[in-house]
Amino acid sequence: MLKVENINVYYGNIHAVKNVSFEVNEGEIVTLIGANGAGKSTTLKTISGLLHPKTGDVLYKGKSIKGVRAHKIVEAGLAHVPEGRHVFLHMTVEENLDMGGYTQPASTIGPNKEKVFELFPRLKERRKQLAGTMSGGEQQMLAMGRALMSNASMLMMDEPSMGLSPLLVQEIFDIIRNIHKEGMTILLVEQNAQMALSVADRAYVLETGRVVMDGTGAELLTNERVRSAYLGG
Amino acid sequence: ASGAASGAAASGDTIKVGVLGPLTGDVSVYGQAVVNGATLRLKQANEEGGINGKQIEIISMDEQGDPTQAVTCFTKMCDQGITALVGDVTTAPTLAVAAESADYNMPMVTASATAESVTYDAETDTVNGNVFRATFTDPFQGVKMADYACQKLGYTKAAVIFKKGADYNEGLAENFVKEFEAQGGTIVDQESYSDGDVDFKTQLTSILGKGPETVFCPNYYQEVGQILAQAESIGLTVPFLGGDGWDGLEGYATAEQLKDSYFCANYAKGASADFESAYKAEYGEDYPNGFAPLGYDAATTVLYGIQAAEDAGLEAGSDEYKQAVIDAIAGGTIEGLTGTFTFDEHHDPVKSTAILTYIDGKPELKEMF
Amino acid sequence: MSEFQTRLNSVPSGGFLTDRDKDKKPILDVRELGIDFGGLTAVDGFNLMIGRSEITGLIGPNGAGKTTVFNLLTNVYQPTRGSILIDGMPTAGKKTYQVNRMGVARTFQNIRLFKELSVIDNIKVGLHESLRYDLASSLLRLPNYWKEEKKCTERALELLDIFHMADLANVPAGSLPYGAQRRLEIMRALATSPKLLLLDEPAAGMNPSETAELTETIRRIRDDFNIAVLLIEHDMSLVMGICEGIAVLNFGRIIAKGTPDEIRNNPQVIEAYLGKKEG
Amino acid sequence: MTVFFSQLINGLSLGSIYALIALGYSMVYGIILLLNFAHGDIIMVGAYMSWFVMNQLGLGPVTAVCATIIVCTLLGVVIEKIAYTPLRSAPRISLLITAIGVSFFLEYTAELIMGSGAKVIPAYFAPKTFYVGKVPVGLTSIITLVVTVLSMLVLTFLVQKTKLGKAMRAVSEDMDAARLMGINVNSTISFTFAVGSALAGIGAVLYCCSYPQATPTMGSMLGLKAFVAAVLGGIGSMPGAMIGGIAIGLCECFVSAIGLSAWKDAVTFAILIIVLLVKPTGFLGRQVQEKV
Amino acid sequence: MNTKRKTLKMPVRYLMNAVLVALLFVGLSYLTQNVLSTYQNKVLLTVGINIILAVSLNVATGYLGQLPLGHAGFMAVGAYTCALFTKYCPLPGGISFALGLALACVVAGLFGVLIGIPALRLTGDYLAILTLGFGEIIRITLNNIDDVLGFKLFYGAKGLKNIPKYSNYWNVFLCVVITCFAIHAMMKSRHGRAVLAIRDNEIAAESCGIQTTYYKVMAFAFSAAFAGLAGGLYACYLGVLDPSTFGFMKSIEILVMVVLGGMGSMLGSILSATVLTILPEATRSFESYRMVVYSLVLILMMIFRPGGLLGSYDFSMSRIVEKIMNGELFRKKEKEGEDHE
Ligand SMILES: Nc1ncnc2c1ncn2[C@@H]1O[C@H](COP(=O)(O)OP(=O)(O)OP(=O)(O)O)[C@@H](O)[C@H]1O
Ligand SMILES: Nc1ncnc2c1ncn2[C@@H]1O[C@H](COP(=O)(O)OP(=O)(O)OP(=O)(O)O)[C@@H](O)[C@H]1O
Ligand SMILES: CC(C)C[C@H](N)C(=O)O
Ligand SMILES: [Mg+2]
Ligand SMILES: [Mg+2]
Repeated sequence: MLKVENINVYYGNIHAVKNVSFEVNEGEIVTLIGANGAGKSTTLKTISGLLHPKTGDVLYKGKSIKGVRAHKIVEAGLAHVPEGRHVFLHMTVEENLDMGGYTQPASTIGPNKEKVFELFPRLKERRKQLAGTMSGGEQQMLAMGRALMSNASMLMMDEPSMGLSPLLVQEIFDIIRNIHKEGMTILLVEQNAQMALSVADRAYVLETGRVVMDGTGAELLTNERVRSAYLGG
Repeated sequence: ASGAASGAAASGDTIKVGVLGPLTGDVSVYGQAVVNGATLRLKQANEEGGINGKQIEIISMDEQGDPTQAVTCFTKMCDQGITALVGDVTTAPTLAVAAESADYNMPMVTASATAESVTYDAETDTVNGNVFRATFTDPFQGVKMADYACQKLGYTKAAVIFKKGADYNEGLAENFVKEFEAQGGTIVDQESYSDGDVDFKTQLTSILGKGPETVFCPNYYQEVGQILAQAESIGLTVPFLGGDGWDGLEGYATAEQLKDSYFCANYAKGASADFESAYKAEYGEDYPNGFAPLGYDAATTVLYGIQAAEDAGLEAGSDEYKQAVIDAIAGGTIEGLTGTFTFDEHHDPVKSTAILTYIDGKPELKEMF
Repeated sequence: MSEFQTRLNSVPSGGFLTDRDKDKKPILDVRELGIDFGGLTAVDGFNLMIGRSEITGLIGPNGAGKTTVFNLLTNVYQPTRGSILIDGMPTAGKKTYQVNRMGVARTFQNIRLFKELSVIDNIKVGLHESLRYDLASSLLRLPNYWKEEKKCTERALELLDIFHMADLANVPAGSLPYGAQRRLEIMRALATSPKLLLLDEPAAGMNPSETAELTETIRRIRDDFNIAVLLIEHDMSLVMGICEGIAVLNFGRIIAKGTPDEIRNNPQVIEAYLGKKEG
Repeated sequence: MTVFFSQLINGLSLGSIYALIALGYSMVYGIILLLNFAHGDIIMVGAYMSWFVMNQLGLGPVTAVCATIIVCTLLGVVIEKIAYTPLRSAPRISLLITAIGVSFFLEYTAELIMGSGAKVIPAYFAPKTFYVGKVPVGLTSIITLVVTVLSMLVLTFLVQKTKLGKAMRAVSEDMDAARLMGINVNSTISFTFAVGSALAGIGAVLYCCSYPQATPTMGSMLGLKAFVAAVLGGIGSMPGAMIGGIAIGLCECFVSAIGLSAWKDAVTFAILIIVLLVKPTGFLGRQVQEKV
Repeated sequence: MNTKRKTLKMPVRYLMNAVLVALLFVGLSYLTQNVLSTYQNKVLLTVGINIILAVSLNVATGYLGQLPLGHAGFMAVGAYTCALFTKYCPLPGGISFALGLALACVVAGLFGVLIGIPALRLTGDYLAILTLGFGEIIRITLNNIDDVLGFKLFYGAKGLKNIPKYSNYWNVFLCVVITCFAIHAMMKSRHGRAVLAIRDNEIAAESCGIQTTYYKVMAFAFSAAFAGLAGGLYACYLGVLDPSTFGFMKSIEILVMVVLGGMGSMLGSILSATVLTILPEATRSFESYRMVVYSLVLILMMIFRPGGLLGSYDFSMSRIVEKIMNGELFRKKEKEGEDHE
């Protein structure tokens, strides 16, 4: 479904991502874990077209999407929940969701919205509140809900559990499992390696811009290096 | 450094004359007219074989109507060794240049700066020895028009609309009001506007409400055009009066708007066919407004002074030379397009005023007054 | 029973004063605090008392009002009701900077560093109030300018050393990795020499091992500077790890207070916040 | 009394011109938060266009109007593409300076080509004055007012209700997020500039109806007034721009009417300042308290 | 600061910069007296005045991060203050000029406070328009004040004349140095850090115990005061004043200098003020094309160097020397660096 072929990404002269390659197959949950500054977000931004790799290539459904502008990629059905939420602060919850469905025909927006409201009742309560005044966690929910509005066939999530209460973290991961069951392909970036690895089919470990390890979630969960470095013990 | 530099530069067999004015920027309409007029005159002098065989070298610069630049331009000219200056055009920079040129005792003749203070400093009651002007002063025109309005046109109720923050307009208005009242007339309303305004309906409406017999509008022709049109649109149809700033107004206002309007001018259109055709020949367009002939006369004045200094065989650029130029002008009689004139003790020209009116939209000389 | 013990009991839902601090004046004493945003009541009937050297946790579901409580304690928002005593002094009507000078420093949920300033300058800004020289002496570079600036630099470097960031002193704060930025924000807060330190989700975006490190740091801060710490956190490993007392907020009201163990097993809390299989 | 009402009319017609221009200004500001100093100069170009078509080519007013609006629209888009697009990620102030640069460029180029003398623009239609009681009401004033109100309504609808409008707001808030929603940021911005500049074109025409002269610098003061109007009404808000424009027009007129014309601008600014101090984001500007 | 690196002691740094300034002074004086023509000297003076304007505006723009569009207003206040004082002051030239300039600073500074207090309650473009408004009000007032007061003092558009022309190369240079040093000294102190902190994040700054309003107003007043100084020098350079000089366009002109130089870079402001003053003079021969070129330069500059000439880099002689001492490569060319540690 998605194939990343040794991409290199720079910020000016900072070499943030170095020869990273990995792939995500139809219907998989794949997770990237790694310390702060490892290059996880950069990788996702590159895939969704916000950044462009200097070298290397990105294939989505077999077609190269290297250099394709971000909005085209979304239309192609690849949605991205950015790190740090990036909800539209001056818009109401509902307007934010509408924006999520921007590429969709008006007819599908209504039903989708209802689905999202089922997943996040809090958003339903606050449908008229300005996103800017919502709590960190509420904004995170909104960001996820917004991405779910674009009937995407693949979803990339950058630290969705960040700043969420334990209960919600569990819920989020349940949600991830559910939408996955419904056939969504998912690329997940997480700090909460424990959770991430337990839902993931396969995982890659990033360190200072390089893929240093990969394997099934289960393998990595038991891997010594991973345990010490990312699972805190 | 200055004296030496200019002295050295000036010697040689050409006589350098500076021509300074705003060639770009808001007031460049006037600047270009003046500079073109002056340049034309100097070129003609050269064609006539120069002064005692010496050719005139014209050094013209653009000061964009900004005093600071005007002064730097002026000093640059001095460094290049000019013996006299035609300029500046608008009052603000002219004042700055005048203040500067005093240090050099550089003969300068402004074609168009009309503020009294350019040549004569009322504060200290001193005349700026080296500064002359070819045009009327604001007070002079204001008074003239007031007298004409009362004595010849028999108006007793007048209103005034003028641009605030521009000495020319203020100057004319002020003096018109004083004189008109002195003559026993009443000023029913004084309205003003500020630079960049395009809407005068409000002021005109107020004036309309006061029911004057005439409106004195001492502004420059482009604005006057707007004012007349808007006056008509709100039904203010009394005749307007103006100053030399009106020269060039035809084309900006219709015949009926101009009906029975009078203005005083240095130069009456058509007075010198030669000049007008020469200008067209040189610049490919009709002379834009009354400032072109004034520039021409300013140049004539400068040439007159230089001629005298040259005849005396002084060294160009030397202090005696400059003084000679100044003395000659101060005592001389200039045969100009705007009439034959001499200079009074304030270095202002003494010449009869042309009063013009409009016959179906075209300015016609009514009489000298 | 000490005077404060009695006061303590008089506080509706009690507070946290370990034996260490039983008979010392509490650093924070909040009574019936509340705020409304338009129709929404974000915080209500909030009572809390904290001893001089406690590490207290403030947890609760998203949108419960935790950050808002911080904003109230620092007068970023003006409370609609209730009173706050910092070290016995009321903060009513004070400006944020005055509250800080009373001894309350904080970090922010969404990091707020001076991105374009160097790391060390960020800390020096924190030291601002402790520097005793006026504009004149800095314009004329009078001796006490030099003296104070010297002191300031040394102090800043000390702090940096404690957090092993001395070598980053001159890099712009904005270009630091996420974890380092959070630590810097804590340092900056400490630089204002507070008596009470408020941390809003210090471990957010950190992975477990980084969190473990942070846990240690916080404990050390308490010991070295012996100040009280009130922290918001969703990472239970951190909260349960170091907090001596925990208050649980839900819909703006405190639903439970107690020791980590009490909280961990409080059905209400599990229901509203921790979830069944709490990790 | 008649005088009072006449002044009221004057104020309204002047104000509605400011308003119309302020609308375009606000539009552009709304999307990339750029104080587009070149906006007034686009009007200037439009005015010359009208002059050129009617006076030089001798074509009819209809052609002139169309030509003017089209030229302004294109100019606006071109400016955006050439001068502003490269600065997407640059600090706002650099963008501001670029805008100033563009403004200078247009003015001085116009001066170079057209000369600094004013060009008189032939009337688009025969001026007509109705009398309501004794109060004269110019046909142009009526047209201007109507057009302005209409544009305001249309724009408000566009921004608030349509998909494109939502896209605009999204872009102006967070471009990257907007991209992730599948919004084509560049074309959205270009479209906004097109609309804003088209308004400038209409503005140019209506302006020339009331003040039929074109000079290279006519745009700068106009742009400034529009800026003030937009801010007064709450920059970025369409109805705000409308209200702001009218308010300033009325204010100027009545200040002059009571004989303080010399202080007109000073008073206008003073009022603006007071309004801002009472309501820091203008009449209708939205004021969001920062979530800490 | 970094422990291992060799660094210079403060006194040494200051000595070094003092020497640098002295050298610069001697060099320039030699030029002015022996090489430069009167004209070029005049240009040099305007360069000096513009440097002060740019550097002072930079305080409000670059350091405080606001966008004031009324700088010319403060300049006007200073100019008229100094002009009137020196014109009517019986004291001998030198003294009355010094006093006049001091007064110009003070009065302009007061206006800075007066305008700053309300203005700084706003931010961004609202502040911009508000300062613009104040600037215009000042100008219009100068135009009409005489009519109101009923006596001749400011002479409005007629122009205030007979201002003693005290400004010369020496005192302008001195003022430039003083300005740059004062601003530098302020910025490199707790006060300066507070200002920068406010620019980067006001809420955080306040929660660090910084009285934000106070420091905002202070920076604003600082900026205004030195604009006043420049105004004073300008008045006594030209000898005549009229309000139209201090219009909105003047403010823009100064802003352009600051941004082109690089926000928050003092050296940047100095350089671009110099360049932007000399460039138009150098291109006089182009006549009418010259302004078109100027505007193009402006646009291209911003497109290809959005951060301005120097971005926020600031020259530091001692930093360079330290680089050498530590055997690090030596890149930055040096220029008028009088004002840096
Ligand atoms: N806008 C930027 N400009 C310069 N450098 C950047 C920028 N964004 C990220 N970087 C650098 O690129 C590297 C990778 O950053 P990235 O955000 O991808 O890491 P990450 O794995 O997402 O970390 P985190 O877990 O904190 O999100 C880091 O060293 C970071 O400093
Ligand atoms: N300025 C404001 N205007 C309106 N509502 C607000 C404002 N600030 C906060 N709220 C509301 O108050 C409630 C509490 O917000 P707060 O940020 O304190 O939650 P929180 O406990 O910090 O949640 P989280 O753990 O997700 O950060 C939320 O529902 C939020 O929407
Ligand atoms: C050319 C004219 C605009 C000059 C005007 N008479 C003045 O003195 O300013
Ligand atoms: Mg990341
Ligand atoms: Mg929070």
